[in-house]
Amino acid sequence: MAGGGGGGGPLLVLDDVSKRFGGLLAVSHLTLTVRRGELRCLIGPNGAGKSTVFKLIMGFERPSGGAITFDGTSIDRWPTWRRARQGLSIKMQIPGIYPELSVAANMRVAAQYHVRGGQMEEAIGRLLARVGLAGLGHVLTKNLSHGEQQWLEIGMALSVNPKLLLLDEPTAGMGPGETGATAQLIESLNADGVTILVIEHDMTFVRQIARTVTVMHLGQVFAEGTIAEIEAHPGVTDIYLGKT
Amino acid sequence: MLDVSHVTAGYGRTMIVRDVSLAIQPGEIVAIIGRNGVGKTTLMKAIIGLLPLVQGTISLAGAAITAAPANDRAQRGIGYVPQGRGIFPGLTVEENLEMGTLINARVGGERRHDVAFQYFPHLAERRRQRAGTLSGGEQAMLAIGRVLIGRPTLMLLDEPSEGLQPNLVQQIGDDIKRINAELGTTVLFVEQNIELVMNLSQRGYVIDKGQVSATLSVAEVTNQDALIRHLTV
Amino acid sequence: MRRGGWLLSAENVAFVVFLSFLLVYPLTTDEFSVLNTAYFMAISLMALSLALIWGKAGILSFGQTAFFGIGGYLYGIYTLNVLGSGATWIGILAGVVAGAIVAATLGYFMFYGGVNDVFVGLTTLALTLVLQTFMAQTAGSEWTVGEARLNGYNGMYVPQISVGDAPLYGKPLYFLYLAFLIGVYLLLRWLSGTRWGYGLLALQENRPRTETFGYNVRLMQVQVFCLAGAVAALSGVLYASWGSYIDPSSMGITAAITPVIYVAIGGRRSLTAAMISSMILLKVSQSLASSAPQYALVIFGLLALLAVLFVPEGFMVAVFNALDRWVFRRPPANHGGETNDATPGTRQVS
Amino acid sequence: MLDGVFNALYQFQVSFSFLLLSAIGLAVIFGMMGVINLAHGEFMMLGAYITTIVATAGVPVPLAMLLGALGVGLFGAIVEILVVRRLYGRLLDSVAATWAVGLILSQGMLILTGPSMQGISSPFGSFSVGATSYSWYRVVLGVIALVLLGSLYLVFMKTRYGLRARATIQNPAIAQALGVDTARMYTITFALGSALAGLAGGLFAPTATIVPFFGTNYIVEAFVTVIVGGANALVGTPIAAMLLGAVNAALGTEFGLYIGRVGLLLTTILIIRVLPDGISGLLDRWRMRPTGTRSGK
Repeated sequence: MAGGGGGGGPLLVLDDVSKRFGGLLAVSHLTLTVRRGELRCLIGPNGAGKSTVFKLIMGFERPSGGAITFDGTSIDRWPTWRRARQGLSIKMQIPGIYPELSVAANMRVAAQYHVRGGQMEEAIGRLLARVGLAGLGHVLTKNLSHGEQQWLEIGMALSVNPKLLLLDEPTAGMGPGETGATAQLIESLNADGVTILVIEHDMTFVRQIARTVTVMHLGQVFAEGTIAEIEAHPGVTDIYLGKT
Repeated sequence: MLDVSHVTAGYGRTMIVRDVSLAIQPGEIVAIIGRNGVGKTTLMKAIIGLLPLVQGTISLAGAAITAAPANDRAQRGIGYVPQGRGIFPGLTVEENLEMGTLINARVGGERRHDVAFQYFPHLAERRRQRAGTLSGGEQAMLAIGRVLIGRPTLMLLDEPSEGLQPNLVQQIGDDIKRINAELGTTVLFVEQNIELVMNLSQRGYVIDKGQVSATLSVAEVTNQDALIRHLTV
Repeated sequence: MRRGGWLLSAENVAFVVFLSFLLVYPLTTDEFSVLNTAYFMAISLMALSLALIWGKAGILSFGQTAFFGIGGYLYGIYTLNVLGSGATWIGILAGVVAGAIVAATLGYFMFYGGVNDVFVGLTTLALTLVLQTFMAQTAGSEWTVGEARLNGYNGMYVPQISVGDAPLYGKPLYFLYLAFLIGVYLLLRWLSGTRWGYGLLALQENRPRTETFGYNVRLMQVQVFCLAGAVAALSGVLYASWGSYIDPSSMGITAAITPVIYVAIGGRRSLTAAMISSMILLKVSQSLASSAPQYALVIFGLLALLAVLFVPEGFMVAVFNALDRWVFRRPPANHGGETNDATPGTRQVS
Repeated sequence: MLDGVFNALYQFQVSFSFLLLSAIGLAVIFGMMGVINLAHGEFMMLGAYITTIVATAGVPVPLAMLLGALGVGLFGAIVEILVVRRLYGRLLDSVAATWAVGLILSQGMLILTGPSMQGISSPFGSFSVGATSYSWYRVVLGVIALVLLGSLYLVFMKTRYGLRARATIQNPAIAQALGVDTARMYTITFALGSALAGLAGGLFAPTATIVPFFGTNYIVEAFVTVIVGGANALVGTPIAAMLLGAVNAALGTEFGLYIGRVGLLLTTILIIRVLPDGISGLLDRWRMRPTGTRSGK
């Protein structure tokens, strides 16, 4: 399906989901629907609960209440690996690459459940080219630059042919050039039909890529709409300035 | 007071802060502002010494501390209030305060919990309570009160407003101003909360993508429109 | 990924030289040395087992000696009770399966319980020591299983491996052991290159991340623990039948530490280094044993300490890497069996 | 009947004190640094040797035991500085390295002193309840275990070192940023844990034969107690020692020493299936349970 508007049916549904850590309610009765083909940004001030939402979707944390449905199936009781095989994929905030393995080995580790052995080399080459790392397969991953490591991780997350790709701060620590390239990459992935949910702080980046923006605040959805609507929303400015 | 010169620092091969220079005079209150994820917290960690520098130098009151470990910098007089407060949840309020006694230990002198209670009387009622059970506002007070015990010459505050209700933000700002005025403590703080920046700072630096992108005068740090340009979405 | 010449690495050359030597060796020496070397090969399977569990999967297990003992005892109990042709072969299988079952059970409790890292070491060491103390008190005549008398520290008699009714001796025994050693080695090297083997490398570095790529991490941990237990049990079977004897000291603390020491010195990430260095160190240890066995262990302890502190990849692997770089002109090959390159120091963060 | 009750209590008390004394040094180091000192048994052995040699030379036995603790504590500090410190963040390597240290110690002792040494006799004699004779010294050991636990509690709860140690456990970076020299804290803690191992060795010396493998008699107890107790030495370790002491005493009295040990292991394996972080992990979770007060971030 063509990228853009997000006219497909619901792919991921979080229904009244909460997560409590001790005395802290990190996610509070959150309801959120991601539709097939969407490219959506999740923004909000520090501590709004964005990364916790990703952890709940991926199964690193279990919700204290509420239900998560993915692709029409309730996945609440599934371990992480099963969610992954069902088409959920993540690029984490803290780099989730294997520094002691080569770039190609990293890709292979990621792709093994989704690419047949015979097509592995070809698939790895294609994916590395896609994320701008062509020809670097033999490099030891810890020797990549920071931006390259981020792209590698996007490539790894992509190699599983995800139905939904979760990107947690894909441009963190990148310079302006790298940020722009990353935005283009994400747009082209979405144009190819990958549904993407991305947490990002860099608003230039958000403006460039986002069709829909969800603003989180205090563990809840605070506002939702197009980037223009969000920028015009007086409350959103206020929460960023700490007024509410 | 504090001289940060051409500092580059980061994690592994990732340089989050690049070639940053700051100069803070004794008695000043200076803000570091910028959006999420631009390197403000990394800069604070580099100043207190929790992150080694790749390049650059730091000196405190004329003495080079570039290579000193964090505990040494604290003992030389820096009181660090980290992002998320960094209180010890399993220790009582009183024990948390006691942990501040090593700050400025080079100078020595009497270290009494009264200083903290003087500015945050609310803490006195909770002194035997586990710090982990305090509310967010109380934890913020505890984190500042804890460093006050050692009478730091320089306080580093990393987002003191984080997670606080607006009235508490106002309160904390006033408290910090009183501390600065009455104890003469120099204050360098990282903040995104515009109210607090306007309430507190005498001048400021803007950080963007790991670098100082602008310096702000008194007029600019109290001008809402100027700040909004640097801070908002 | 590079293709051409990937077989030509220091590690592979070392293996070929090692294998050639072992194939030729029996033709050049006396019966005693041949049997003695067969003994080394039996013990070296322990090193392979440890290189698999510790080097490939990042699980430090001190329980391999427990599985070693279980294999040896079970083999003995089976072959003493079931006589007739072919019994010893099924006995070998029985020992190996017993080791695998115990390892799988313990592994289930540990890994599905969420126990990892140091706690696995502690738990497996406790298993080893408890099994030893249990076997130590079986001297009484009530501790018999059918025809097999466990016999505490006096040791249990264990039948030798036989073909028909004739026990294997000399060169046939030697080549049988060689076949076991090389067979297991090749199996493990093959497994390291499969999807499963790559998964192990990945989970060793980052378990939660590896789960997000669809790997059932806990199950894989149980699987590799079970496989390593089976290899250790095979080692125990071959050891027991070689000497017609097993006693609880084979599960003692010294028995538990020596393979760890051998593998730490040689290099835990390389099956080849672990296997070859354990053969060499066993030989050295035996040469010293007649004069002063305790000196050998002190020296090995110091070597292991130096290795951990200063050459964490292991002495033999360090040599392999140096040879790869300077002789074979290729990047070191001990990262997932893939070639890789550590050269691009020129690129900078923008 | 009363005899039986007394016997059961006595056995429980003995099991408890041996478990606690064996484990406490290991637990202190593990709780603070996350490092498992696999030379723990050899440190106990070293304590037993120093105590025995010094006592044989004519020094009063209690003083000899303290000297043993002191000597092993110093040795521990050296090991921390030379070995353990270099392996922070490489947990498995630190385990392997301390094991190598243990091997060097036990084999070195074998070279230096030979396979065994004349021990010191158990002080205080014995007493009888009903037809059974009991050792006073083992009762005293129980008292010492409790006194030691109490002293440790005071050290960790009432001294500056203790406060800084607890803060370092909770958040080493913040503790350091508040002026605590965390590297020195680790050295002191490792030395303290080693001294406790040495003291335990000295205390056990009169009850056992003095051989280079002395420590292996106690490390199973030490390890299972630490596994079950978890990272909190002050709370987890004594509770684990009580629980395992009960199992050990019950099975040991009925079926003998070895079955008692097997029981310890099986109990441990069952407990880790439910409580991977041990008893202190459970207590922490309970302590941090939701209280209903909503704190800010």
